Parts: sequence; C-alpha cells; structure tokens
Amino acid sequence: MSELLPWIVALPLLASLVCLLLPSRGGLVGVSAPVASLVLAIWSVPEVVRHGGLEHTLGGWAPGLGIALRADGLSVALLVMSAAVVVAASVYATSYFADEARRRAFWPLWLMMVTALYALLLSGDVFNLYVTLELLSLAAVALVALSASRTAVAAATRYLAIGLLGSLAFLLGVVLLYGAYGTLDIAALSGLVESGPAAWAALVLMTVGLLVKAALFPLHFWLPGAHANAPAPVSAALSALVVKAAFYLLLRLWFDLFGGVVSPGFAMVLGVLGAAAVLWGSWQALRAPRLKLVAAYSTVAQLGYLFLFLPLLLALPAGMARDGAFAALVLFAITHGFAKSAFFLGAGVIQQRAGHDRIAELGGTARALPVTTFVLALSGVALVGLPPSGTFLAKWQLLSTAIATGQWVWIPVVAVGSLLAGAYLFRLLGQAFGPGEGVGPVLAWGREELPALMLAVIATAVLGLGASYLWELAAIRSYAPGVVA
Amino acid sequence: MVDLLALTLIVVGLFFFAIGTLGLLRLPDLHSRLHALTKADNIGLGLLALGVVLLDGSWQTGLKLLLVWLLVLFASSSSAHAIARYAGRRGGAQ
Amino acid sequence: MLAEHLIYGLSGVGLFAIGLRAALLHGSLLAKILAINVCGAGVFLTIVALAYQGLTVPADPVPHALVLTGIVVAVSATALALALGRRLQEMQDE
Amino acid sequence: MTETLWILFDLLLAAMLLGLGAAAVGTRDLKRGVVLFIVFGLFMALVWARLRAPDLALAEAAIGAGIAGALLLAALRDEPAAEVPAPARLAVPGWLLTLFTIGLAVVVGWALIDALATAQPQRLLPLVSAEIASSGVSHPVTAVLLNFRAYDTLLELAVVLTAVYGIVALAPARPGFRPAGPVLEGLVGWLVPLLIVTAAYLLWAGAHAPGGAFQAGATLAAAAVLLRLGGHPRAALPPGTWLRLTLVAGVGVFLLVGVAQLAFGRAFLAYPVDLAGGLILLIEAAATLAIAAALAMAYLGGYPSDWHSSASAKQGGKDDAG
Repeated sequence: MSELLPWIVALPLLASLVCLLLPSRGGLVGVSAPVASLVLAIWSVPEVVRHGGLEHTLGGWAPGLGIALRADGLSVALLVMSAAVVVAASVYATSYFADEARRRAFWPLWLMMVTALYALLLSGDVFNLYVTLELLSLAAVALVALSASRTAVAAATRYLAIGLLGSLAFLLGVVLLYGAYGTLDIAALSGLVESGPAAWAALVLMTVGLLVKAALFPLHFWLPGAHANAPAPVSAALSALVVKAAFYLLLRLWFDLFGGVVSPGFAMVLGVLGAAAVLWGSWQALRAPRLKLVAAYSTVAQLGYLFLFLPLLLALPAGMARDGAFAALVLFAITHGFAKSAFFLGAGVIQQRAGHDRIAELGGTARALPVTTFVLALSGVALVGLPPSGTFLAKWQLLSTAIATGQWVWIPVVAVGSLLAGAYLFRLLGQAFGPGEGVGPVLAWGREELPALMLAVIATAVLGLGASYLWELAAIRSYAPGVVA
Repeated sequence: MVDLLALTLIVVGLFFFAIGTLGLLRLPDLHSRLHALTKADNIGLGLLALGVVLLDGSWQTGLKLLLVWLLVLFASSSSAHAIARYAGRRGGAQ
Repeated sequence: MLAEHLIYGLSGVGLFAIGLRAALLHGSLLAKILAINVCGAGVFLTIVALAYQGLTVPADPVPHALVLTGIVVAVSATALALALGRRLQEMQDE
Repeated sequence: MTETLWILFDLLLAAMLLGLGAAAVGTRDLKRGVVLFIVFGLFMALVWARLRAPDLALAEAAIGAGIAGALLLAALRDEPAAEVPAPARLAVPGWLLTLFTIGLAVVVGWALIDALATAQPQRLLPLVSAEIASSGVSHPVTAVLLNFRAYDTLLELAVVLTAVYGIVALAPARPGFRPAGPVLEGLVGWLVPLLIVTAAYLLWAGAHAPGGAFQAGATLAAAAVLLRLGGHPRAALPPGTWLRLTLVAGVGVFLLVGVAQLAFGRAFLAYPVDLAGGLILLIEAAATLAIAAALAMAYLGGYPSDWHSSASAKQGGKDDAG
C-alpha cells in the first residue's frame, strides 16, 4: 500500500495548479484536496502499524540512486495531525478573505504550502528535504505577505532572508554527508555515519539551520512578527505545522540519521535554550498587547518544551522508557498543533468581527461570541497543560522522566512555564468575560467557528483520552538501521 | 610552428585586452572609454579565437568561434551605442 | 584526494563564510540578497568540487544535478525577495 | 610541469572567485555590488567548466549571472528600493561576527578534509553508469534530473511556480521601457530568433549532451528580457488563460506523467524503459516553456494587466517567446 504516500503529496499539488487555472473554484478545490489527503493519511496509519513502516521507491529506483518516500510512526502521527489542521483551516479560509484578488491568490499558495509540508514529512532523502524546506518557506513567506499590511510584508521579508540562511546551513551539512558517505538516503546514512569531524560538523550545521526554522530561542526573533501578522488561517498553519515540520526533521536527524553521533552535551545545550524559550516566550505572551501576538509568543514557549525532551531522551537507554518519553514528545507536539491552530482560528474570528485583536478592548466577547470564547478557553486548557488534554499527559511524562534521570533542573522550568501560561490565558478570558459593549451582535456559526471548535476538542479531549494508541504508533521506527519495510 | 604562431596570436590578443582594460580605467570620459574598450576587446577576442582555432585545428571549431566572435561584435557595438545614447540623453558624458 | 578537491572545496567553504558574514551584517535588503546568493554559490562549489574525478574522467553527475536544482531554487527565492522589497518600498511611499 | 601549471591556474581562479565574492558583498555601493555579482557569476561559470560540469556552466551563465543579474539590475532601477533597510539587524559587533565566520569556515573546512580523506571518491558515479542504459537518455546529468531523482526536479519546478504565485500576489508589473532606438531594435530583431533557436537546441541536446530544460528555459527568458528592454512591455508573454496554462505546464505535465505510472501499477514517476526517452522530452519541453514564462514574469516584477480578467481571454496566443 505504499502508493498512498505519493498520492498524499500529489493531490494538493495538483489542486494548487487547478486553483491557478480556475480561480473561481478555489474554495471547492481548496477544501476537497486536503480532505482527500486527510483520508489517505488516516488510511496509511493501520498500514504503517501492520507493515512496521511504509516505503515507496520513487521512479522504481532503489534509494541511493533514487529517492524513497517513507512513513513510520513519527511521520504518520504528524501527518494525520497536519492533515486534520489543514482541513479545518481550509474550511475556515473559505469565508476569511473578503477581497476577491487576495482570495484568488491564496488558494494556489496555500495548497503549495500543504504540498511542501506533506512532502517534508514523507521524504527519506536529505537533499530532497532541502528542496521541500525551500518550497515550504517560499510558500509560507508569500502567504504571510498576503496580509498586505506593511508590517506583514516586512515580517515576510525577514522570514524569507533568515529562512534562506537556515536552508543553506542545512544544505552545507548535506554536502558534507554526501562527501563523506556517498549517499543521500537517510536510512543508508544512519547505518554509515560514524563519529568524526565530518559527521559532527554536518550535525551542527543541519541542527542550527533547522533551529532557525523551528524558532528555538534566541533564533525565534522572526517568529512573532510573521505569525501574528499573517492572515488567520495562515497563522494557524505556520504556528501549528510549519515550525513543527522543522522540529520533526530535527528529531529525524537526531534519532535516526545521527543516532550514533549525537552527544548528551549538545542535547543539554538545546535543553537549556528550550528552557529559556519556555520562560521568555511565556513572559512575552503575558505582556503582549494583541491576541495573535499572545498566540505567537506562546508558540515560542511551547516549542521550548519540545526541546526539553532532548536531553532527557539522550539520558535514557534505548528501550521501553525511551520509547515512552519519545511518545510523550510526539503527543506534546500534536496536541500543541491542534490547540494552537484552534487558538489562531478563534483569534481570527474575533479580529474579523471586532476589526482588531487588542486584548484591552475585548470586553464582552464572551457574550457576543460564546463559541469562540469557548474555543479560546479549551485550547488554552491544552496550552497550559490541564487534564484531560494531551499536554497534561506529556508534561506528566516529562516530569517523571526528569525525576527518573536525575535532571531535576527542568522541573521548576515546567512549573513556572505552566503558571505563566495559566496567567496569560486567564488574562485573556478575564477580559473576554468582562463587561463591555460586546464586539458585535452577530453570532457567527458554521464555517468560521466550527473548525476551530473541532480542533480545540481534539486537543483537549480526544488526544488525552486516546493517547495509548499513540504510544504504540510512536514506537514504530522504520528509519532505524536495518529496519526498512 | 603552427603552435608558435597560435601562441603568438593568443598573447597579442591578451595584450589588446589589457590595453582595453587600461583604457577603461585611465581614460577621462565615457566616450573615449567606450571607444578604447570595444575596439581593443573586439580585436583581442578575434586574435584569441584565431589562435585557439589554430591550436585545435578542426574547421567545425573554427566556424563556431567565428560565429561567437561575430555575435560578440554585434552585441558589444549595440550596447556601446545604447550606453552612449543613454549618456547623451542624460546630458553629456561624465 | 586531488588538489582540485581541496582548492575548490575549501574556496566553497570560504565563500559560504563570506556570504554568511555579509548576510548577517548588512542592513539593506538588496545587499542581503547578494550575500545570500554568494553564500549559496559557496555551498554549490563545495559539492561540485567533490564530484570532480580528474581532467580526463567524467565527473559524478549527481552533485551536478543537485546544484542545477539549487541554482534554480536560488533564482526563484531571489525573484520573490526582490518582489517583496519592491512592495515594501511602495508601501513606504504611501 | 603541467600539473604545477594547472594548480597555479586553479589557485588563481579560486582567488579571483573569492575576491569577487567578497567585493560584491563588501561594497557599500549597491550598483557596484550588483555588477560585481554578475561578474562573479561569470567566473563561477568558468569554474564549473573547469570542474567538468558543463551543464552547470551553461546554467550559471544563463540563470545565475544572466537572469538573476537582470532581476537585480531591474531592482536597482526602482532605485530607492535598494535603500530599504531590512528590519533584521544583528546586535553583535562586526569583529565578533568576523571571528565567528572565520571559526566556522575553519571547522567546516577541517570536516571537509576529513570527509575527503575517508570517502570513496566515486560515490554514486558507478551506480549512475550502471543504470543509465535504462533511463531513456544517455546524458548522465539529465538521467539523474529527470529519471533517477525526478521527484526533486518536480518539487523544484513547484518552487519556481511558487515564486511566481508570490510575485503576482504582491503587485502589478513594473511599467515597461520606452521604445528603443533603431540600433537596439535591430539587435532585438536578430537576437530573439537566435535565442529561440538556441533554446530549442539546448532542449533537444539535453538527452545526450549538456543542456536541458533549465538552460533552455533561461535562454528563452533571456529573449523575453531582451524584448522588454526593446520596448515590448509584455515581453511576448501569452495573454490571459494561455499564460496561466504555460506557467502550470511544467509541474502539470510532470505530475500527470508521474501519476499515470501509479495508475498502471508502477511506482510514482517510474516510466517504462521504452517510453522513458519520449516522456522525458515531453516533460522537458513543458518545463522549458514554464520556466521561461516564470522567469519572464519575475522580470516583469508583478502581474500583467490582464491577469485578473483571464477567464475571458480566449484569443489565440502569440507565445513565440515563452
């Protein structure tokens, strides 16, 4: 059933072309292609479980000479999450753009970004990953600039410049790998890479390139501007998916390609930066004057938590405990994906109804837009990490691993970060439930509020309660040396 | 013998290039710079191409290089003209 | 290891560093675009240097194909960046 | 003796390249920087030729120095744009940055030497040579680009298209140039047909010799740039729907050919051996037109006047230059 994989990439790409040719059909095509990709992505999950991973050799050429698409537990878990968020954001986007020209420009770019995202999650070749990274950042940059405000275009320009430098650092790492080992296939490389100057330099270059894209503190400086000023559906995808794609790639490198090279010391550096990101991002979110800026800084903080897992994972011996912590990391990433996209879509609804998203003037929102306020509260529950959200389970696992491995230092970070997250959430809700004119009399239902509600419910209830399946799925690692389906 | 002739042609061609470049750097105004550059480079390239043809010895290469030379002649004279015209419109060469 | 590998491979690394430094240092967008392009050219040069096998032997074609892809990606990114810069300028005038 | 001469030549060429690169990014005068960058591109093309990479030499001259140069010069022309200060500015002192990049270069250089010392120098060359007979073409670079690693090339065409999407979403095209005088008009009249013939040759030659869709597309785009400089504001881009069709043709034909293989029960992009040559030529022809149109659009700098009303444009296309 490995044909599923190329279809998942080909459908949104084809749809992007159709949207350029038939601009008036944008909404229809733009929703149905992501729905089809979601169905295929869900379909691929039992296949991955049954076969212990999927591999599709493109062009029929063996990986090495050719390129392979691969899916294992980690990639399909993120793929299904991405596909679901994309469907919700696409539905929301059908009613987002009032301006005809911008709506017509949106769909081809949006579907191109989706294509790049799926291609990145499925690619098994380091150079091909560079191409998908570039495709992803070019599409994302153009989408940010669609906002057409000066701040947005300036943020897009900065995003492009820094993204290109990140990609080039990644590419230089790829060059070193090809120079030393003569192949670009990740599975083959993971069996060949040995500790030495070439492998270390490649690891550092590729990691730093991806840290820029994953916006780890202090390389996060481009993120708030780009994420807070993009059109709402784009913000949702950028914060929930695009930075996550870079983080996914980092995991792929650290635990598969460079599995034998990574050192606890380097992981500790990333852990410390992650801790700084948690504290700094949460603090900035607490002080941010605008709703979307809160969401953007919250992303900086939540990405920090993901990096806290790295030193813990490297401190554990391979086996059950490590797999458990790894699954918790995946759960954290997925929950954040759903919660943050829900939050941004909700913020988009408020911004469009009220004409602004200044927190100080949100009074009465709870009465005017009860569903959206509920969405913000629900996704906030997942962002803070209260039960029964997926984040709660993941943080629990994070803390117990920290205790088990003796890395006590992360515990206060998680505690303070969660308290700050609670504070910025209640600051928002306090304003929203406060007295005020109300931002508008209209009860916006349907296409605008429902997608966000679905995402928020998945983040808080479904993931938390159905997490055991994820534990099973995340343990399927077809990239590990010698295990290629 | 042929090799010696070819090398001489190439060296003389390079000398013309050097003169042209010197003119570009040292001459006082735009028109004389253009004059020095295009004339010297065209002759230099022609001599260089001739030398290479002698070294290579095949008439196919000769024909290709002749076409290349003609194309460069054509392009460099047109662009020199365009630059001079632009300078003229902007009110005299600086 | 051939001398060419070292000379051109290390030059590529040098160009990468030169471009990176300038890209991080410069304020103006156009200068940044130039710097990123030089940076990319350095990476391309390094991998093509690795592909070289000798004067009379054909080189490894895979890096050539990769760099061809890279050049096209670079020009696309340059085009988009320039368009963004132009839009930014227009907005400043408004 | 010749060995030493070659090494001297290599050292000189490498030093020129580094010097030009440093000068292009080091100058405060952007006009000078752009011109130096174009010269840098031409030297790059020389280096590719020296390293036995003629495909890259052609591509660099046409795309890296040619089209990118034209784009940069056009950007200089809307002059103040060049002076926009980018918002991102690093708050570290220059000497620290210099120290950091030197350190980085030393470490990466050391790693590179290590990689060269341990590696098997032929890398994928034997594999390519072993399989090229069943790739449908005899030129190895084309075999890698359009068969072995065709998926990369598909996504690369998508990158080109994405850049065009982004450009047309931002702004209308720049106004054209005033009509050129008779001399330039004459040059355009001669060169444009010549460039079209050259592009067709490069496209056809790609199967067995250096060349192919990217070089051919860039050459066609050069014809479009020349036409625009000569006073044709549209640069011979086809009208309305035809333009959209041309732009998506590259990715579209490639994708449909790839998906068709899935429908026949083969892997994505796995062409049958006896059809491979024809399919590759088909894909490359479509890609050539798409790349030329995309690069010409990039030179226009925005959407042409009839972009938003393209649904009604059905009149036949005069798409001679792309």
